[in-house]
Amino acid sequence: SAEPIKVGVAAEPYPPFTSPDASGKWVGWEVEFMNAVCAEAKLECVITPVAWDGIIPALTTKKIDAIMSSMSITDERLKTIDFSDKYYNTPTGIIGPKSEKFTATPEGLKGKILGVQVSTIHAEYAQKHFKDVVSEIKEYQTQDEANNDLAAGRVDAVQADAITLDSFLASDQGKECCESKGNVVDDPAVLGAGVGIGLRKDETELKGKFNAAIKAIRANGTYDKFSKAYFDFDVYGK
Amino acid sequence: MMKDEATILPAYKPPKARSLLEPHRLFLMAVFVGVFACAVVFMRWDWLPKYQDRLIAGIWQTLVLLATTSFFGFLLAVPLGLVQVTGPRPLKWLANGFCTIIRGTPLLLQLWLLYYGLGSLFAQFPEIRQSFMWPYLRQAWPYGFTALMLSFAAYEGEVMRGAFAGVPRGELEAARAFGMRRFTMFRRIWLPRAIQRSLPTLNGETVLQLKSTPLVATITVMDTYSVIAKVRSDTLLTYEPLLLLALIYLVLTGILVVAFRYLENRVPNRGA
Amino acid sequence: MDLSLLALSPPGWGGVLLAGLFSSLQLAVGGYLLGLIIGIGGASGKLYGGPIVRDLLEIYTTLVRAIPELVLILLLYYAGTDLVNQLTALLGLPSVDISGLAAGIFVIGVVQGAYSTEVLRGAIKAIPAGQIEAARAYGMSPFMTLRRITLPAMLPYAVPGLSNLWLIATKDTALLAVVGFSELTLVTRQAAGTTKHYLTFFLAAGVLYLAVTLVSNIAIGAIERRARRGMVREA
Amino acid sequence: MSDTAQAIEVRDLHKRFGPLEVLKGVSLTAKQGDVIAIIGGSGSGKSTLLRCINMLELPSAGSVTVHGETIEMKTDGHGGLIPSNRRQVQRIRTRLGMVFQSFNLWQHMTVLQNVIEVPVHVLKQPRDEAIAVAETLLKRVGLYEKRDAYPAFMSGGQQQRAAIARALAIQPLVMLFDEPTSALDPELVGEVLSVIGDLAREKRTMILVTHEMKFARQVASHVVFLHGGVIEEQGPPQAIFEDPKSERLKKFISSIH
Amino acid sequence: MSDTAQAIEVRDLHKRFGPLEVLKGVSLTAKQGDVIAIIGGSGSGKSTLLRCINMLELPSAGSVTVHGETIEMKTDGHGGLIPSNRRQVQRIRTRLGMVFQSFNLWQHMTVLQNVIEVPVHVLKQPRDEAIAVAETLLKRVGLYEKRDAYPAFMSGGQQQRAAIARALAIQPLVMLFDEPTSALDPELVGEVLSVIGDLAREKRTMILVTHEMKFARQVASHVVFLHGGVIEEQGPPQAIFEDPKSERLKKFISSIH
Ligand SMILES: Nc1ncnc2c1ncn2[C@@H]1O[C@H](COP(=O)(O)OP(=O)(O)OP(=O)(O)O)[C@@H](O)[C@H]1O
Ligand SMILES: Nc1ncnc2c1ncn2[C@@H]1O[C@H](COP(=O)(O)OP(=O)(O)OP(=O)(O)O)[C@@H](O)[C@H]1O
Ligand SMILES: [Mg+2]
Ligand SMILES: [Mg+2]
Repeated sequence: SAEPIKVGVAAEPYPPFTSPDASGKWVGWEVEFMNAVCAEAKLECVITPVAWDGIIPALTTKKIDAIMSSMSITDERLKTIDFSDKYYNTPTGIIGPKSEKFTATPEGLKGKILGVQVSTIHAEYAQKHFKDVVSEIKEYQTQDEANNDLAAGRVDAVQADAITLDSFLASDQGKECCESKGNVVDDPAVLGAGVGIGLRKDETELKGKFNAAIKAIRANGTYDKFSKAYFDFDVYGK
Repeated sequence: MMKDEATILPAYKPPKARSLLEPHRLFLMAVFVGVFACAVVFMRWDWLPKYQDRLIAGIWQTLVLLATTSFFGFLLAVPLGLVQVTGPRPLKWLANGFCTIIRGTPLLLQLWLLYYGLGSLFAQFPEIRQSFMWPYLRQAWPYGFTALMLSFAAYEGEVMRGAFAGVPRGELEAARAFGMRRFTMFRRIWLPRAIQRSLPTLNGETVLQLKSTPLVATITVMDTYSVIAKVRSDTLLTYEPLLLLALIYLVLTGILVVAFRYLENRVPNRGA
Repeated sequence: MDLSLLALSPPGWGGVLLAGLFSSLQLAVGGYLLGLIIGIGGASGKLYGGPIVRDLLEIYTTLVRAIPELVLILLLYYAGTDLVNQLTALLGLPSVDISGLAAGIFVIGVVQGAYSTEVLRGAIKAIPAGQIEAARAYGMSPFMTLRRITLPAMLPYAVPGLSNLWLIATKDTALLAVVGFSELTLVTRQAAGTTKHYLTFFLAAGVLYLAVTLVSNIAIGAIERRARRGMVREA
Repeated sequence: MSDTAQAIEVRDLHKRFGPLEVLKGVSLTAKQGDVIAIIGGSGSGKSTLLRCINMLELPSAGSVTVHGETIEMKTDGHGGLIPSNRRQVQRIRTRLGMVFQSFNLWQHMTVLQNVIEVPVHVLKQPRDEAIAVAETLLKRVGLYEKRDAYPAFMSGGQQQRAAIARALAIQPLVMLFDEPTSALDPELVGEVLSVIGDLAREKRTMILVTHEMKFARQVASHVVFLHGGVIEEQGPPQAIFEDPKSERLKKFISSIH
Repeated sequence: MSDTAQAIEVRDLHKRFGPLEVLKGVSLTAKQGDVIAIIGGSGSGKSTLLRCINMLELPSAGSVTVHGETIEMKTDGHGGLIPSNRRQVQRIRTRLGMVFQSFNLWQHMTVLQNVIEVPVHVLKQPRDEAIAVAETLLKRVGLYEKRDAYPAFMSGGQQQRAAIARALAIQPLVMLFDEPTSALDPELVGEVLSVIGDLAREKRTMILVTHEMKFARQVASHVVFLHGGVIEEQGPPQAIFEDPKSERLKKFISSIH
């Protein structure tokens, strides 16, 4: 069709996957992925920023046609929307201030304030595994604000995608205050089967195109090529 | 269908007091009940029991925020209004500047400025981090409280300015003529009279304040709105939680309006 | 504070902020005008409409004024576009692409409309009845009365309320950040988040909003003086 | 049926406000050049009668004929009447110059704009002509200097004179006055009465509701005493004021001296 | 120097508003039991004089002595005077019962609350006592039934009587009235004047600015005619009203009849 595919990304910065730069352009690994996949599938794609909080309603009400915003494939989400095959999968980590020593386990987090981004698998994981031990789980609208509050000392630990956390730790602010406390124990029921492209349920044709394209760029080396600029390991995961 | 000239011509006639039981109202009510029933039957409400406790806690949080910020905001509004009417120049400018700045920028921005801006600035000073204040400063509600309180004070300060200026001069003069001291005059005549004059507007301002409280959800305060936001993200439902939220605020507003009406009727006031 | 971050061209974020301000203003102007149109209709409906129209308008204004703007914006934003799409689907048309701007103007307009209705209704009621009676007595048609007498005569009573609404409109655009519309508040948040200089950007945005308010105040003052030209200045 | 020399003919007019019958069958004829003064106690229906003549109040029954043209009315289904031809009413109104108790000048227009408003926008006269006429009229009522002032900045007497100029500007068949001086401070009454007196001397047709008995006696060609919604007595001013027949008129006249 | 039998003594009072000199040296003595009526044209400075007595307006020069106590003043550096002792002024004010033209009752209090306000909160009388006194006073001015009404719901005459009760409640040495009836509808004037007349008969010291000449003549023991900021003529009422000496007083008296 002549209509471009509107690809929704969370309007809140989520480096290194999606974030706007000073010229207002969206940059990051996921943007490169989108360009590659859309080129492969011969689709014209435009980025449409949407609030993370409203990204699924935006999809179902057709304000956007696909979500490429580090959205993990979970059973709960599958009730409402459909996903393509996964296109990346990373472990979930926890970071904390350098001054305190603890591990990413229920024992380590005892009595701490844990920050997570609202409506993410991490929020759900924290609710399921840490709720009873931590003193409070604070839910942020953006990952960024959670990180910032960690640096500001308003939370004691932040749980998120290990890659995002790494990129935060690599920043000036992160380097100064915080360090990784390790990855959490996997729980596929919550943490899901990796990140996929979110689609409306009836869009099987689009889903097929995307799946084929993902497979193709994995096979022809495009995927690895643009990933290398961002990560020194295989972001596709196991 | 323009048949009666008197009704199409733009001369206002106050509507007659009408009862609830007129046919068209009955019809409207039936429609409303129908819509309500449809909403109950066809929409998903199975999540309600699960979130009930949190919702009640959230409503409580909203009410506490509303009550405290309005109360302290009002306390601040009185001097803000007063100095703008009688204060010395510098104080007048200060109060005026404060009101202009708060009223001229979005509350959302003020909230973030306080929480993410000022709040993270605090964290850079070890002295503050070690002080007894820190356990409070690291929480979100002090920032939410401060922003909401200042905003209320600025808007209500403008109202109080008008109310103070509007107290008839003669009544103040009478107080002076009977030998009242300045403070007695303020306490016994000027302030009560100004408050009486501002009550109707105070009602409106408080409703506006209630409607501003959801913004604190963006800085992690768990009020009614953020509970509903959580429901939305957990259940991925778009409309049901928002409709419930709208209903909750509707009821809260209704309660406020009734409470204020009661308060206003206690001191009869004709046209003042 | 690092002011080079606010430079107009990348790597400074000034350009982005100004673009955001421009979107905000577009939204505010559009929403305000739509609200005004709704308000004129609503006020006439409330004053001269039949009982059903009046009751419906009463429900509209009550609901809008009782429910937080944030909630209304979310509800209207999703429901509004949903409805349009279902309508076009029903008519067999392709789903239309509703831009964020259009949707934003729509929600701000609907919210503003409720307040405008009340402001304009109060202003029309404040016109001394004799003025309109005189127009009738000299054979003016209802429409001419509205155009030549009612609208200009109500202006001095409406200007304070309407200017307040304009200032509210400029600030309410900030709420569209929650639906991801790139207005000033959202781009500020993005810039702050990306650069980690929260204070700088929030202050910069505050200054921009304040500037809009102050400029508006000057314009409003001029309009008000003109509208009140036939009125005795109150003491 | 009706003679065009009759400027206004009111026939058996009834007006009911809900349960209250304010006019209970009033008939009245004003020939060209007549100056009719309507007098009566407060609440006797004087204003209502005047307002029914130009349909500012819709009569419940009866007819009004202006310059031989009867205003077409039909029943509204609730026992009242409504005009069947709105255009006709509007046209007839442009022939009747109404002056109100509280002036009712349009506050957002200057005096001159007030005076030319109807000529220009309703009667579609060229603006220049209307201004020329208006200036002559304003000179007549002694307000030429005030032509660019806004009503709110003028005294009540000046406003009422401006209102008279506005009414004259439409070159009315009949002038209708509803207590034109009762909202004025005593010292301002004179200036307005003198303008109205001038009009009477020019034999302009006028219907005048007034409480100024001395004035009514001087200028009226015919006096109508309204009481309880009916014409209790009428006749030339001498007869009415010096030789009242009915008890009520006697009482009324004695009460006001 | 000054005799305590002199309730009020005003000496060579001057008052300037910017360039306008409103009082140009006024001296006035009120002995206990005197009823002094101040008359004069509009703008002659009557209100200003009265207001200078209790320092609502600060005189530019001159002195005011109340019951033998002279109000201490000092120059303010701009050619005017200011009280050097604010407490003294406040104390003296509690001995002067002022009644204003526009009543100035406190609208947020009932009539009774208005009357007891100063006794309780300024003079620190026990509340019960103050209420007892207030109820007696309200009976006297015929407002006992209205004691729990709010001023906004009462007629002007009732409000002015309440204001008189409020002034009486402080048991003032002198009552000061500034045109107490000129804001009232004509039919309400009588009730207020009759209350003031009663006070005069009781030999209460009063200074009364009024336009009601007939009344002034009845009740005053002494009439002062103010013109252009000076006392043009003064004396017992008969002399002033029947045998005016100065041209201006003659003209004034003829103009008001
Ligand atoms: N719009 C109305 N609705 C109900 N009653 C009305 C209305 N207009 C007038 N009346 C009543 O009709 C009666 C006559 O009123 P009208 O104004 O004609 O008296 P009037 O003779 O002009 O008295 P006044 O000398 O006080 O002006 C009064 O009792 C009045 O209350
Ligand atoms: N606060 C003021 N500032 C400037 N001028 C004033 C002020 N108060 C009074 N005046 C002027 O002082 C003059 C005397 O005023 P005052 O009120 O004493 O007159 P009055 O004799 O009481 O007149 P009236 O009978 O109209 O009450 C007037 O010309 C008035 O304009
Ligand atoms: Mg009348
Ligand atoms: Mg005076």
